[in-house]
Amino acid sequence: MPEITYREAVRDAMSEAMRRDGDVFIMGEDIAEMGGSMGVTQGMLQEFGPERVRNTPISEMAIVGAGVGAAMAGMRPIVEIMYQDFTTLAMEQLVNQAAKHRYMSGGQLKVPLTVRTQGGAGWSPGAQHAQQLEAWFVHVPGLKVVFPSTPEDVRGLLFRSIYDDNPVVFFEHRTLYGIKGEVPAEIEPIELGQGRIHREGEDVTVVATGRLVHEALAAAADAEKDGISVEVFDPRTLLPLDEEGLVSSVKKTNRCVVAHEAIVRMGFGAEVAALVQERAFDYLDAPVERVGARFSPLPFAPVMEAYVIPHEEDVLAAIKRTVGRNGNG
Amino acid sequence: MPEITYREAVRDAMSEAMRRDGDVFIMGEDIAEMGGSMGVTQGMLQEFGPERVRNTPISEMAIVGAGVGAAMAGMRPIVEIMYQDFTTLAMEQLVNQAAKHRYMSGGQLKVPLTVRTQGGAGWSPGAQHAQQLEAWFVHVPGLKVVFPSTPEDVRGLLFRSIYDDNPVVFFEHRTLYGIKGEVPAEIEPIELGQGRIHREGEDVTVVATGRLVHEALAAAADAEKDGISVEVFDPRTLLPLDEEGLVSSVKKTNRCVVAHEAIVRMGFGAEVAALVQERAFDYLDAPVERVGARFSPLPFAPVMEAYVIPHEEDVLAAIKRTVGRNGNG
Amino acid sequence: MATAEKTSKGLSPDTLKEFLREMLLIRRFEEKVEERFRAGELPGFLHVAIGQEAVAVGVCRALEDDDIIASTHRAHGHTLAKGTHPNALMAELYGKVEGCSRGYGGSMHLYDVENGNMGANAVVGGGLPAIVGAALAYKLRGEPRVALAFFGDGATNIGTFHEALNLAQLWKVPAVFVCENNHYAESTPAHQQLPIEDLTKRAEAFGMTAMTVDGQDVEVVYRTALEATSHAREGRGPVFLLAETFRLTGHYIGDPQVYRPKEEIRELRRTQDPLDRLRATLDVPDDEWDAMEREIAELVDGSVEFAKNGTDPEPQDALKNIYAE
Amino acid sequence: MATAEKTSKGLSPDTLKEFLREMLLIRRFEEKVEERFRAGELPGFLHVAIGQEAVAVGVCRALEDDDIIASTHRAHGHTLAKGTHPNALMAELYGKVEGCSRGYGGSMHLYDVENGNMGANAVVGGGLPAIVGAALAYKLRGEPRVALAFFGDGATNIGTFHEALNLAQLWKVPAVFVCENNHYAESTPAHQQLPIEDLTKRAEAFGMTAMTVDGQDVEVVYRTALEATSHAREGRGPVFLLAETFRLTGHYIGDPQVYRPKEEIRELRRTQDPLDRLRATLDVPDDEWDAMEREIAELVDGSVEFAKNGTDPEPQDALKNIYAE
Ligand SMILES: Cc1ncc(C[n+]2csc(CCOP(=O)(O)OP(=O)(O)O)c2C)c(N)n1
Ligand SMILES: Cc1ncc(C[n+]2csc(CCOP(=O)(O)OP(=O)(O)O)c2C)c(N)n1
Ligand SMILES: [Mg+2]
Ligand SMILES: [Mg+2]
Repeated sequence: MPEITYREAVRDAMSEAMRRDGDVFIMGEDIAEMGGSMGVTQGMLQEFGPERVRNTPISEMAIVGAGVGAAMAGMRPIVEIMYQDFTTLAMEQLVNQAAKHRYMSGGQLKVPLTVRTQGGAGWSPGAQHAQQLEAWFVHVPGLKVVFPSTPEDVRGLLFRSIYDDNPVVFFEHRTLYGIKGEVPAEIEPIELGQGRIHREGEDVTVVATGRLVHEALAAAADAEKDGISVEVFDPRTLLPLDEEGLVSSVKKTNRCVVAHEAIVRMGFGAEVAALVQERAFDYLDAPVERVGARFSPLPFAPVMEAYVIPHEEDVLAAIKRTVGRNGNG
Repeated sequence: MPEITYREAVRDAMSEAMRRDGDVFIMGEDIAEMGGSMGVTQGMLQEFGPERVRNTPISEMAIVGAGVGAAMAGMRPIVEIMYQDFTTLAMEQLVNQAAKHRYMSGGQLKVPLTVRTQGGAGWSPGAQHAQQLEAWFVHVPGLKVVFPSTPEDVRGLLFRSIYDDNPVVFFEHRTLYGIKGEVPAEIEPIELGQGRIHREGEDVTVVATGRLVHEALAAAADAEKDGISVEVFDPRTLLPLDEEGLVSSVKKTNRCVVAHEAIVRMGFGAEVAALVQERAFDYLDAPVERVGARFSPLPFAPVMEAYVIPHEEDVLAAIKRTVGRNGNG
Repeated sequence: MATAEKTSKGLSPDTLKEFLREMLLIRRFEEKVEERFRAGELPGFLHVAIGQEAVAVGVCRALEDDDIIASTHRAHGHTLAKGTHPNALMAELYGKVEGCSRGYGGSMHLYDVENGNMGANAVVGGGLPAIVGAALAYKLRGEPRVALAFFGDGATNIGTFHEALNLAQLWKVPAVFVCENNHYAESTPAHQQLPIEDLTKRAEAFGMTAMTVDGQDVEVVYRTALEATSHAREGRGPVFLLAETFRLTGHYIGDPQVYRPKEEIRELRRTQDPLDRLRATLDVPDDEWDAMEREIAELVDGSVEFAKNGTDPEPQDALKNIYAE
Repeated sequence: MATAEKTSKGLSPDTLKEFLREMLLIRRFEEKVEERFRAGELPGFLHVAIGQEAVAVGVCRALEDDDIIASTHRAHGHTLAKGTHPNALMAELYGKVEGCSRGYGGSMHLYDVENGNMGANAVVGGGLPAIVGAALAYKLRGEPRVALAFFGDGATNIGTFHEALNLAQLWKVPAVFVCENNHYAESTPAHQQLPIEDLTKRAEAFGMTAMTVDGQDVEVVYRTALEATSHAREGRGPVFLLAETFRLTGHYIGDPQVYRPKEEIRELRRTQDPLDRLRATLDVPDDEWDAMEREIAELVDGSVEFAKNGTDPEPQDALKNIYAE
């Protein structure tokens, strides 16, 4: 199996879809000559030309909305929002339009739109360039929400998302673009709504997304040294959510930690904790522990930033807290 | 004690602040001659004049942002967003600007801005005029989030919010404007972060917000007939949250239902459930039950709408489910 | 709707009578809606287009069958003019399965995809970017179709409008932006929301071709709209079409219009009723007019009948149509 | 900064030398920032204003002490020109407590409220509405103050810009909108983002007074900015001030500028360097220039020293300043 980076995996999925299918095209700020502010679309202008690799003005609302319209007219547009923080400018189109046209029309329309965006702290971008806002979108019926953590997943899920007939908000993590991983020689689409067990374990399930999958895997390896067996479950898509996979893992381990980079309060972990206690109440030997950013905007100074966002140690500490607790309290 | 409507209570709080304090003024669409699309600001133009009761163009982003700037320049603006659904147009200013200026400036600035908005279904406004989006804002450090359910609370909390030195997003519920309730003769500000026990009970705590407080009270009265004693707790402010009050109520009753009109998935109830199981795990005799809207945009046809949003019966059913469950599973 | 008359200079009296009939249908339909709303039969809230019929008809008549429109909260007129049967529209207002949005949408969310109505939008400006995107799709695929958005004067204040027009012009997509300037945004008159008088300046900010018409003269609207759509269709770029018109009723049904002098409405009804103006031009004899009225009354009454006899959705249908398979 | 020269027609050579000195400070500061970033000392990412010094200095010199500004991601020049000491600025870039934002903000979030800097904004257009609001506050309180926003050509495409300008003009608040047209938004040249050439049309869409200047000529910038701020201050409404300028470096430090011909940059550096132009006009002798260079080098080196010796915040300070008491 070839090894590629997360960045290349994103590019591959789009390029392959564009090669196969004239209806697929991409739009976004600085995605053409520059190849995207994260370098994701490098070379795509050269391969597909400016009509299908459309550099846009700084107009997040309109480009998402143009994606909605093109999708309703039968295309499969992919819109890039350079930083997740700027989805705040496109919420109207994402939430009131993309998510609802099918419903409001009583099923007459479909909106096969993919909106890619990225974010993630750890490099001192400050308060307006690294927020993790995926939780908002999970609250919106009509949208699908994907957040992959490995090259293989990002490629398979993005490819699948492009061909999904619904609007998908696709989150990439800035600090993962450089990581490498093996992928199948041919793109294998991954169905939305299927979690992935990265590592099996007996004592506790860590449900993690994005960068925190990697922190969780490191924490799991560390915990193993202390004789704690950790299962790491990455839902990969937050909406639809693989509830069965998630809940059955917790029913096996009887303990659950949920970890993401987003702020804990009202973050995706709240939904996981609520679901797990609803559906596995009798199995839980300890409360679901939540790991995530502290309740603060992202500060600039590296020492403060490191304090705000979660790391391996935080996952490990949560694992130990939950395992240290007596069963059936 | 005089009796006034929820609508009058909102107006009173603003008018009283404007009488006392020249720095307070209001801005919004159709709030002047028309008195607001919900009639909340009726008569205020006549009392305070067009400089302080500012009718605005349809520019949600700019009017919230103008509020941010006026607040930073020492005023205490109140901005009305006609429907909560249109906060989607102002997210950038609310989330990246209002919530973060103080922080990003290292404490040099403050943003004493109040953004009032309303929403709520039950009258077939359709998918873009009645969403309940309060959960999004609870995820945003730097904001405060208030959602009162009675005339007394709305008056005391709004008055307090206006004088808070932080940006407050203030949610009113459309279907509550007409309800009446007693209020103190003089406005008594209510501190943000203090819940209210509307009714004491022993068997289960229902944590409810907005319209659902009233549904919960009705359900509690019904449950009483079956010998179930229900405590109804209204947090009133979602951020900051009266965690102590909430958790100690659950520790007393050992069971919890959380109810709001917003969609269950990733709604505020997820945070409540997550918190309660974290902080009262050993006290819980049953999983925290969540009541809220089904996972769907709001449909137009009344029969479908009624099916989507939660009512008294749903709260009652949840109460019975939780009480029907054997303790300690 | 493509007919020979489109290219001719003067429209034949017969064609104009068809226009008159369509305008009368909208008028009587809206009046019936007001009546049924006041009778407590219609859920939600409603905005009628009384006074603006000539814009809807003139513009939609200039469209080809597979051109598409996006409309606003004030959508009944556009929807009828774009070819939706009054039955399907009325059934929607009653929340029935037979409605043009199957009961999911309601007055502010009218869709009829087969007839090229891609949706009315209850968010001011909300439909404009999608029109740019649809027009882009036509351009990319080389289809000679036009995507057209209706919106009001108030909508020219929202950022969405500016971003959408900019993008449309930059990419020279076949889009037409029809601004119905009825001089009010809800209760807000021009001087409280618009620091300029000539709204075409807002198109010039993007270098977009702009045209202005008397929106109460259906023939002029039709001719200018045809010019605009041809311009767009031929790849010469999008067009901003400004129609000066008047809202002869409240913003919504039941609006007491406290913000508006009573004489203003009276005077406008006297001088700016597009039906009166067309009828006078055509010099329609009373008996012909009465016949038209009777036919339309039947159609409109029939739509109420149809709607009332329609099927209520099952409650749990609410969970359908959220996602495409 | 209110001085007598403000009302005079021609600026004295001494005044212009002060301008030159400030521009040189910005230039050398930015070069130092590039150097320290490449040395791996500065966290985050950074945008320098090399080539645009005359706009920052000319505009800020025209402001009174208690006028305020809002800036952008490219904020170092504006911040220095508005009076922040290089030490406080450099310390911020190093994330120190002594920084102008106490280490909370960073390069894209520079604040110095005492000096009238209400904040740089990393969201394009994000700072404009607040400038309208601050100006509104001054107007309501009858204070003769001006609120001024800097932003780029790219920012004129975002809805926020249009909404903010519309509101400012409608309410005739004392605001000035300074558009630095450096002909690129990140990698995107004008023809990929702007369907018009003359950006003042975007102000005319709101009926706003517009002025255009050669942004590489500091004296002209200063004079025009003075006119603009006086206009606003005297209650004659907001002004859109368009400065044609050039970005003589990459968008961010390290930008390989693959999207831009190398000759373009070379040619611009040769003909459009605002420092060269002013120095030539003033005919500054070599020894005077060298002395100025030395003084500035000391100041800039000193700022690095100061920053490096600054205090790192405590990690848990991150939880301060989220809310006001
Ligand atoms: C973004 C947004 N803000 C506010 C509203 C509430 N609203 C509905 S219609 C309307 C006025 C629209 O005015 P205009 O665009 O002139 O259309 P008209 O009603 O005159 O047809 C307003 C403010 C809305 N629907 N959407
Ligand atoms: C809303 C938003 N979209 C995208 C970006 C990413 N971005 C940062 S600077 C920039 C270009 C800005 O161009 P311009 O306004 O001309 O300013 P300049 O960089 O030329 O000074 C972009 C697209 C952003 N910061 N904010
Ligand atoms: Mg109007
Ligand atoms: Mg630029």
